[in-house]
Amino acid sequence: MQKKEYLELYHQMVLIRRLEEKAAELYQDGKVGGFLHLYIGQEAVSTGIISARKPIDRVITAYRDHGVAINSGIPVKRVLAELEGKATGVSGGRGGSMHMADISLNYWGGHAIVGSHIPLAAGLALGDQYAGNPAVTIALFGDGATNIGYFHEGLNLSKVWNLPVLWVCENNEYGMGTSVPRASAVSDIRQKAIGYGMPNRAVDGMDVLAVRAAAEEMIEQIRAGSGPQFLEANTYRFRGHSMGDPERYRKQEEVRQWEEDDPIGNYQKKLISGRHATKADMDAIEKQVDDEIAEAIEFAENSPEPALDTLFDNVYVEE
Amino acid sequence: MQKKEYLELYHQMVLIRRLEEKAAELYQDGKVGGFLHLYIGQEAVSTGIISARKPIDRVITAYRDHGVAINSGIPVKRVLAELEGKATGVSGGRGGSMHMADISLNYWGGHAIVGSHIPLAAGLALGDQYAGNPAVTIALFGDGATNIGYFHEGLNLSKVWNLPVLWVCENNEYGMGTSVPRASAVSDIRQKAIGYGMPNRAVDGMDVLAVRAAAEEMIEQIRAGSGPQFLEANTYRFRGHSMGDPERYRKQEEVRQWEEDDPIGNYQKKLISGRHATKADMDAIEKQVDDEIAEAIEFAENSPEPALDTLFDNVYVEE
Amino acid sequence: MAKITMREAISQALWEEMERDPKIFIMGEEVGVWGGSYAVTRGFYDHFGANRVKDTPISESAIVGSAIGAALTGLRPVAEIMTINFAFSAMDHIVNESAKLHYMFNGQMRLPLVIRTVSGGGRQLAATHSQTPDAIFAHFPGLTVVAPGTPADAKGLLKAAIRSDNPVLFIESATLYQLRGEVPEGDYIVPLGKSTVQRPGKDVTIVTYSKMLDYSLKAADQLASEGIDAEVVDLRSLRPLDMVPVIESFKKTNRAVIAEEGWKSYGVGAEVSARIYEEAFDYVDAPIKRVAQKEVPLPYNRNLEQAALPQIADIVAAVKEVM
Amino acid sequence: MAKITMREAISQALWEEMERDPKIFIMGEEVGVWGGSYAVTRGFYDHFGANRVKDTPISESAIVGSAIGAALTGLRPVAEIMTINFAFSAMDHIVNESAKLHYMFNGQMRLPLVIRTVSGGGRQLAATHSQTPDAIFAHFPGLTVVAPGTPADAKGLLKAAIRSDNPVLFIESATLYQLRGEVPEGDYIVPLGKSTVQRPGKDVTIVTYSKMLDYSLKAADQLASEGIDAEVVDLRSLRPLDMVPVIESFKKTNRAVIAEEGWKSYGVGAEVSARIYEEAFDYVDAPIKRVAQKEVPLPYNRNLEQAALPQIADIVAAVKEVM
Ligand SMILES: Cc1ncc(C[n+]2csc(CCOP(=O)(O)OP(=O)(O)O)c2C)c(N)n1
Ligand SMILES: Cc1ncc(C[n+]2csc(CCOP(=O)(O)OP(=O)(O)O)c2C)c(N)n1
Ligand SMILES: [Mg+2]
Ligand SMILES: [Mg+2]
Repeated sequence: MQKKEYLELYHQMVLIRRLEEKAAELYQDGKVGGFLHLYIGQEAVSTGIISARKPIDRVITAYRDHGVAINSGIPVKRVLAELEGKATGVSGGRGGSMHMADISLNYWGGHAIVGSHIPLAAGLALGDQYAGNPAVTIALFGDGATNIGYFHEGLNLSKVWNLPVLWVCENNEYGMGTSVPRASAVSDIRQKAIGYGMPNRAVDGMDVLAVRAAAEEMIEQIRAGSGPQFLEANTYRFRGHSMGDPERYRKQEEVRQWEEDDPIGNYQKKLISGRHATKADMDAIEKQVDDEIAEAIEFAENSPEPALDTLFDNVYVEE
Repeated sequence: MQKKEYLELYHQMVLIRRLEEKAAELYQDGKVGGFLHLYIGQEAVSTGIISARKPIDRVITAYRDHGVAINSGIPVKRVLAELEGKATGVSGGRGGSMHMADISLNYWGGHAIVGSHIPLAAGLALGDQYAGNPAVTIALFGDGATNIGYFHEGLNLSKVWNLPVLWVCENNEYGMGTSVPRASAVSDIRQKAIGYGMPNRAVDGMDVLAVRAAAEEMIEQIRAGSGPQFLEANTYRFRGHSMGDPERYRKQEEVRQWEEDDPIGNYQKKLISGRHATKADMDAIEKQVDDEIAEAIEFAENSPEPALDTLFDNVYVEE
Repeated sequence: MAKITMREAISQALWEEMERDPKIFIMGEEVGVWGGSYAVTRGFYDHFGANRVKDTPISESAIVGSAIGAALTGLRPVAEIMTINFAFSAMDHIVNESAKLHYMFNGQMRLPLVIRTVSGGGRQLAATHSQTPDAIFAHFPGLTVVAPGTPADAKGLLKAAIRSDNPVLFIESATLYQLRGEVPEGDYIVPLGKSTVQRPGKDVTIVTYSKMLDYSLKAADQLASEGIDAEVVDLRSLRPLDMVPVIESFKKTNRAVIAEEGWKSYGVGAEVSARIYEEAFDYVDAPIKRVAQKEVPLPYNRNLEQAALPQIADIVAAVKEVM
Repeated sequence: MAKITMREAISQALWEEMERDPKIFIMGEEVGVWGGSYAVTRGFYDHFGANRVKDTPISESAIVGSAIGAALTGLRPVAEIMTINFAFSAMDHIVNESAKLHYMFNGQMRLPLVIRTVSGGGRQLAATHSQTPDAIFAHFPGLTVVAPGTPADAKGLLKAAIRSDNPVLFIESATLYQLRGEVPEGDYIVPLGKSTVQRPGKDVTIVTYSKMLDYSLKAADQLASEGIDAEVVDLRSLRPLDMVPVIESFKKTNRAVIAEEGWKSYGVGAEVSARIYEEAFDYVDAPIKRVAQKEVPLPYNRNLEQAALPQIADIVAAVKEVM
């Protein structure tokens, strides 16, 4: 990997972190509404995974989607504008935090019904299989999502039809306030893949390079025709499930311990110890990110609200 | 096992076989309507399983339910009356072939939405767990049913809550016209239980004694607190999926081969070779079954239709 | 014009469209090797092959969900849900995903998707397998809901549905497959969202669709012999709901009966009745009547079932009451 | 009488019933340790323990399905589906199983089951999370569907629902939890399936329920200041639907507006409108009006969302139109 690539990963993770911190502020200020699910703590997962994709590879995820959106190439300003419900938002202010997509980037959203996008992912892959495209669909979802029927039906179908999907479970230990062992028959989520005879692997989701390496290997195997594979990334969300979570279900001690395993901190150490980058390089990126965020905020704030007379647009495709 | 018990199993299987043959005739004569799914070929499964239950143990199954109904203790006349839609039918003529239940016998039906009764079974077991009853719920379903989300949600819940359920998959190789490998990611259905960390076993579903032995062991383990277990019974339906099945999906050769493995024929040989019963014993039972069926038919034919003014009964419990 | 059955008309539309556009494929339980549980796709598997005629596991959510995904990539799936009773098992994907993605992502996503399914009772399949809950699907903006009552409309509407870039729920009737009618050959298209007069008349308007169109036409024949000239308006699409022919007819007859197979409460008749009063209040000469299914889960027993289902005689009686 | 919030009233009913009968337990996502995603069951887990306050996996079908099974054994589960948008993921178990088992098995099975859920928009949750599809559940005979609009009714109806041997879908409103009202202490029961007059008046009848009751009462206040005396009838239950107070009111006022939060087409207003015309045709002085949500999937943007939702001003305007 080139230095540029190393730094690119760093840039993405820091950008996401700052974006999320900003989003939380804007929420407190009443500029963002609805439900807001922050990705803080999980940055390494989608950063590592998506850095391993080719543009032809599709990405789809759940409602904790800002990081995935950024990694799929959506400019931060269009994410922030969406959060503020502006016409310039990536979903025109219709979708909000949970529903961001840009199909021109092969990023298919942002889906808020838990697990519902899992069959959609199988269908995206079916589209490529049918057309003969050498593409892989990357589907991310939480540990909690593996308990709903959609997960089962989607995984089974993908295996029966040998669809090119990389299933990625972001196991952050909780689905809202319910810990994995209280909700799931097995705590190593990847064990579920055995029930579908599917190759599977676990990876440290706090180590962006490990995630990237695993994803690269698996994606190439899938592209070569292995059929679907399953990757469990073990991670943790440092913030509440969404804004306003009373967090009665976990001890602050537990959170602090996980914060020691911060994916950004971990990566900084790796960059230095592996001599891939200097402190100055990182400072420069942080500065750059601050500028990007500031610019994006300005863009969002100055963007117009959607016009009221567009309310009925896009209920149907005009024919 | 006493001779009486050996013969009781024989009686059940022959009774079910004759009942199903009769049901097919009545269907051809237009006396039975709706969908009719015959249990011919699978008799050993529910006969073996249910012979291992105590009265406190609950039974629930899908729409291929006549055999299960008989084995749960419903008199054949009430099954036949239900098939003919009579007021004396076990469901008062409201349910028909697919919906037979007698809760006084701890038999909870007959459910026609594939897999929908699987969460219900978890709930029945929850009821016993909550009340502290030392009861096990036996839930039967087909191979095809293991592909629907309800299966996944029900099995997961049963494991997370350590519910006393014996999950029994009657793997008869097809869900309608779709063979197991064309519909299921794994062909050994019991492999799915691994995804739930659930003890599991396969048994020859054409061998009633083997089924009974497996069920006895598993039920007692569950009663002792093992949590849910999974049993796959490998079997085959000799007739079409339901009446009017064009059977384009399998060769008659395949059917004939399986017919060699007839659970009743197999059992006859075992009874003789093990000296558990004589040909004369079996003849006597067959004669007895013929009488039972004849009597039941008469009962059904002479039973009244439900009165039209009962149409609105039981939409709600009167309060 | 050839007189063919509803089954043949639907089959023909599918076949011709699949011949025309390789992006169209069908998927669902038993659509392939079996030939369709209502024999609509018999012969398709052999002709079009396994890639375009996909047998699926019993996974209703994944059937609709993966069809949505495939549609998003530009394919044109025709997904079959064996009967509408099993559509509840795919409810989220029908009403929350297919109906909303285009809007929620600001027009980016297109779903050229057809979900074919089968509604209706009368076959002694009992409560879980005999429903006509068409109205509840029509409640959701974003979805197009179509339910033809003649072979010609079945063909023309199915072709229109397949060519539409919107998700269409295409509801066939379980007891109409044998119905015969003249069907234009080749590229015959009936526009989605357009009601039509199926029988002109001047005394009373019967508004109906699907199976009850057949019953309404028969009722109209009976009524004719008694000197009542009924106009029968077929909604054909439940969403978008085209009231224009209904209102035109009503302004002429000033009396209406609405006939549907499903339950009365919160059914199709409620909406149509409310709209007629809203749009033609000054033309009302008598209270509008609804003919519908009695409010019970359908029983297995044939007599009970028929007592619960709306009958031709019920339509005739209702018309006489509004006269 | 204490003035408490809707949230407190619901919580109180649940708490008191659980204290009264050990067969009652609650289950659902986040009902336990979290205390309920709308804080309705805060404190329950500590007080009643894990056996009676069961956190579940995200498995809506299994939540309702296993609650049905438990109810069949004689327990009295109160299952929570976090919001009605996720009830589609349990649709089969709600409409095909819970609504039908008692009938289909000839009265053998009883389902003393309550499914609590939350309906409504206005919180910028976008299309998949903002729906008010109450009407579609009310379409199914066998199910009881309740949606209170005041804290007192919430308490009384929830107690009645818990004591009922029928499956009840109990729909709360996402934006009413803070609403305050007087609530009788202790064993206060409001019968299921009974509409009621919440504000007497003589000039016009506003028929409504749930969130729109609040809006309708506010609209009535405004109208009063303009000299229009509106009677507000609260349906409270959508099935069984009690039209008696509606018809009584209408026979007095001869004018009606129906206000609901959900989409207009195939909604609650359609049924109520159709019924008023059926049952009080001779009393109609002006076309009945429906106030409802615009027919779009609800957008995230606050202004757009509010433009799509029915407002107090819409009710006021509709009343003026019918006067
Ligand atoms: C079908 C459905 N049920 C419930 C919810 C409410 N809900 C939103 S997020 C969530 C937890 C999901 O947990 P997980 O899949 O682990 O994702 P995470 O939030 O941890 O990223 C729940 C229960 C929903 N959106 N959809
Ligand atoms: C949810 C649902 N989808 C489809 C059907 C139609 N259907 C009835 S039986 C059946 C096949 C079930 O196969 P399996 O579970 O293997 O049971 P078997 O018939 O072999 O006993 C199908 C698809 C249904 N009843 N319910
Ligand atoms: Mg999680
Ligand atoms: Mg099978």
